[in-house]
Amino acid sequence: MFFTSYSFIIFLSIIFLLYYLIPKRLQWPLLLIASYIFYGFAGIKYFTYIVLTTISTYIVGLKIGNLYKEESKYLKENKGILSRVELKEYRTTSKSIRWKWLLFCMLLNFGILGVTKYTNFTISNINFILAKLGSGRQLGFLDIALPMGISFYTFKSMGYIIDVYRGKYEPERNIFKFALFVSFFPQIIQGPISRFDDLSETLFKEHNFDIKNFNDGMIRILWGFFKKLVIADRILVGVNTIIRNPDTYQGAFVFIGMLFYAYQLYADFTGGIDITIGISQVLGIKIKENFDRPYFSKNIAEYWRRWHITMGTWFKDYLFYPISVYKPMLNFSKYARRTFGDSIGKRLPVYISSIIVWFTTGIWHGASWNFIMWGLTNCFVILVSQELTPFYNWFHSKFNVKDKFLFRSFQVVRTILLMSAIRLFDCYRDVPMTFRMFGSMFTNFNVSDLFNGSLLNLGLSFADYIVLLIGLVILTTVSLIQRKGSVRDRLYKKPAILRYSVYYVLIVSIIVFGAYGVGYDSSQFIYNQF
Amino acid sequence: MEDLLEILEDLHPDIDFETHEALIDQQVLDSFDIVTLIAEIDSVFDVTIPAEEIIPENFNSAKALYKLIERLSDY
Amino acid sequence: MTKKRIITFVSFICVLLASLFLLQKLFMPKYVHGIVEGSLIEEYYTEEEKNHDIIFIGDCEVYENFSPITLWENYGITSYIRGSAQQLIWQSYYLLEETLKYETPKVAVFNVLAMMYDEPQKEAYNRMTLDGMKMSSSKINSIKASMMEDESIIDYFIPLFRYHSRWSELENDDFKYLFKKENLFHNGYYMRADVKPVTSIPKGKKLPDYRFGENAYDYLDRMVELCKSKGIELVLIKAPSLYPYWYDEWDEQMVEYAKKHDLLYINFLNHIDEIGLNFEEDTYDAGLHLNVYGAEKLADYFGRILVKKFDLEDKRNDEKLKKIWDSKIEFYNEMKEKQLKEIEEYGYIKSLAPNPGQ
Amino acid sequence: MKKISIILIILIMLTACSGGNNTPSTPNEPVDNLNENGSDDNLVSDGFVFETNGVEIAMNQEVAPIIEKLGDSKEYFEAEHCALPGLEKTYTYNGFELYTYEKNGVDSVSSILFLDDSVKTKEGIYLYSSLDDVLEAYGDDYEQKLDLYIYERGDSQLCFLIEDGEVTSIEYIAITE
Repeated sequence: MFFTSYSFIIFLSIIFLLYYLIPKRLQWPLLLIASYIFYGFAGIKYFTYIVLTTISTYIVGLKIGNLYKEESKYLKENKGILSRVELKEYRTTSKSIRWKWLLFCMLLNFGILGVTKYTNFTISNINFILAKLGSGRQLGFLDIALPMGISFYTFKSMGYIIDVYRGKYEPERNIFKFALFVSFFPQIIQGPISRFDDLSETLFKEHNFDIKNFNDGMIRILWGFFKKLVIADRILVGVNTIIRNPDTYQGAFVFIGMLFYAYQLYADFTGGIDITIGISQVLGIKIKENFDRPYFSKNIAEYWRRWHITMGTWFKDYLFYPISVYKPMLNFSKYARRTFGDSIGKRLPVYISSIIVWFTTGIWHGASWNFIMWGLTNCFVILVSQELTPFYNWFHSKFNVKDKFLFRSFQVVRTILLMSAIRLFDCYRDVPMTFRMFGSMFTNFNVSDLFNGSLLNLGLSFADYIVLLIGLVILTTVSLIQRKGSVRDRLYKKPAILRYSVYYVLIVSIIVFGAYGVGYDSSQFIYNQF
Repeated sequence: MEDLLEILEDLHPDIDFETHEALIDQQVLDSFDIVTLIAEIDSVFDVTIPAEEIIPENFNSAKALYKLIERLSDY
Repeated sequence: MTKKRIITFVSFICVLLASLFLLQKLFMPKYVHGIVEGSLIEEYYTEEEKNHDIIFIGDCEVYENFSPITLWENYGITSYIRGSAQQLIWQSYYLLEETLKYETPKVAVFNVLAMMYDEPQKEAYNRMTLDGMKMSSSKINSIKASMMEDESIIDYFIPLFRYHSRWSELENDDFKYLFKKENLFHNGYYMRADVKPVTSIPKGKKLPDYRFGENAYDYLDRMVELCKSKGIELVLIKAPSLYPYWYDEWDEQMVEYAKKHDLLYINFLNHIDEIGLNFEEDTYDAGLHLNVYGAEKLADYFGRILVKKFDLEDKRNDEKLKKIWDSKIEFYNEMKEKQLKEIEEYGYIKSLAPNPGQ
Repeated sequence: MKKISIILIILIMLTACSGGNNTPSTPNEPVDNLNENGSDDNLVSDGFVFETNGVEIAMNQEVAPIIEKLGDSKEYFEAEHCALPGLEKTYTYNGFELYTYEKNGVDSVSSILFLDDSVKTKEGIYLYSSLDDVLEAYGDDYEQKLDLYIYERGDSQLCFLIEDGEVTSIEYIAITE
């Protein structure tokens, strides 16, 4: 049941209606039932996975929580009675028991994710090596279906268990509440990856119908549908034509395809998140934002702080920091500084952590070398610009352009182009093909390709281009206004007639200009597959 | 405290760390800085800051960070 | 304050729905030039006197091959063809069911070529048969039986969702015929005055199984049942179209079926000479469909059988009917003349060419 | 608005620069080879291919160049769809019939039907071959519908009708959509 299907819209209307009609204490149980119905549409057979994750994380959470409580109590009671060494010793043993439980839970759940998502990728790599070694033996691929949203709910649950382990908050004692946190339907398919302490603040509360929340939520949903249906699904046709026919579309077309894809990905992904957050808002539930106008970033590092924010912070909090401050890593850092000198020694641990994080980020996006290369390229660019910091500082001290509009625009465009180029890995069939296509932009770039009518052969008509252009103008304008605060808050203060006009225009343009139904490939949100 | 300020100023010479109260919130320190910082603290104070302590409250000012170091070395 | 809010909200909903309704009207294909066949089904509702002796149901082999005008002129029989392009048998069944809500004819005629299809074929054809129907339980059942796998019933209830993408290809016709269309057919008969002789007809490919599908038989049974319950005579026919190929194996099944259920079954392919059909001049597309000359001959031949077999009354002296049919005849002759003129002028019927204006 | 115009200017500059770098080292790149549906017909079909008198015919292939090579057909028939644009054409040659369908205004091969045993498939099966011959040539990976044995490869099907252990009909069929 995709967000843009009729059945989802009907499903949603029913949920909205019931949610405010039933007694308030039944609101969150309703959402749990709704989430499981939503999940059931993808296939009953997937229930096993999500239920297993829910139960195992719930139980281990309780266990670790209790251990943590006992530990704190013991330490408090015995403070001053036992010696510092004894206390430290107790802490260490107690922590290691908690750690074992955590490790068990993570191995189990990341194990499920790994097996369902990466088995065939591993097999194909083994086969490649076997073939290289001259072995005639090849392993067969397994028919494993990827459970819907597994990357997202696994990350959500594991974030929870690590937080409980760290004593950030107490574990949830009600298994049904926890099950709702794991399966909450608006964010199961494509995030955002919410944190338990953040989401639970509003998720289990009783909510009165609030007209402003409803208004804001609805507009946000419509805005999401607009981005998704009018823009993303429309331009998708053009993107596909280019990237599926690499022999025909080279040079200038790769460049166009790259920009198209940047546009599509943005509209598709942020549109989907708009729908998710909008739905939650109508239900009175607050979800953390996942984007902060990412295409206005001045460099890649900043871009990654503003794009898919919840994923970035997840990797930072639960992977980057832990490996960076892991004791052996710190010891290695000391050793490296002694051996290679201060400047290299200082960098090595950070670099190693970064590479690990980006490798993981890449493979999280998809089980293929394309995504791994994509992740590592991101890492490479970030590290290089880190290294160039002194140069930038020198540059800015020499030329006073830092805050000049023109220079900032240059940085923004540079970031967009760079990110789009890196994303080519995401487009083409394999890594060598990506390099070839990237190269063709420089060896085979015919400006005339863009003006001889070929653009009308990509499956987009002149009228489509007009719609896309108007969409671009609208999106950019909205983003620019957003800089000064919430667009919807401003709109809410305006007379009702203006608000209703916005509703009207959004609804009518989604219905008329939406790229849905016969004649359009109904596509899924790009991030569903992750 | 002096040692800590020295480490910090090494990272960003242009910042007055004695008074700054929003090092994380205003993105003065990025994740690379934090990791470098933790490594330095580890070697200078022999205190390992665990991942769970990497939260804005502990890193927003030099004072908070120093408190954290003291607390951790307590054990 | 709250009251004002509610009023604003309600009026917003009204304005929204009204404009969506208008847009839907605008975007629905008008089928007035080029592919006019899409207008066949809805034209029935504009008929003032819905009381016919004979109702035809079926695909292009009925609506292009029989002329109700001739049936009236020669025998005083009133008839209406509820045909549509590639009408599948369940569509015929539900269309008949719907028609019987308006009138009870003496005879229902069904063309059996549709027996060859046991499952939905093409969305475009579904649309041409179903969009024109007024909302009714028959329509809903017909939609359910006809939908292809990737279709949604909502697209039939709200055709705007199906046709919204026509925004970039709207034509003058879409505005001109927004609310009202002029008549294009003659009691459901689609007139063609052009000629294209038969040259060759490919032989039928060998089939692994000649038995008609279960689903098709099921609906044929239901059709028999429906007619029986209303006291209507059901006649099965196979029009004399040379293509698609009508296998002997198929014909045998129909003969047998008719015998079993005591129905009249006529395979006109066996009577081409008696009808007087000449495939050099009586077809407009090399043997698939008859032109107006062929349709008149066939109607004349069929009318004679019907009168004899079912004892149909000659109503040519009924003043009221005569008036109605006189104007129909006038329209019929006008159109024939118009088409002939177009043929003379352009060499083909320009208003019915796939791309008008080219 | 200002920002957009700047982006445009930079885009144009970029394109201009790279355009200048375009060395004609690869003159034979098939860039001008854009046909209607954007697919590349020069690729050999990955489906079943029928060969007669040195002419290869693959399913879903554009039909005009094939007809040019095969020469005039013995018989020709065209059928309009009821009420839909596009003609289905039938060309009869010695031994087989070639059927076409229209897609985006281009006539493409929809099927090839064997008429007698003067033609055979690339794998050597002709009318009146035995079922065993078929199985030997094409293997066990078929779908059976009554007496019809259907093999699928790429965008094509190859269908054998077997009666009394003998092939009585052979047809190549294009898989569309």
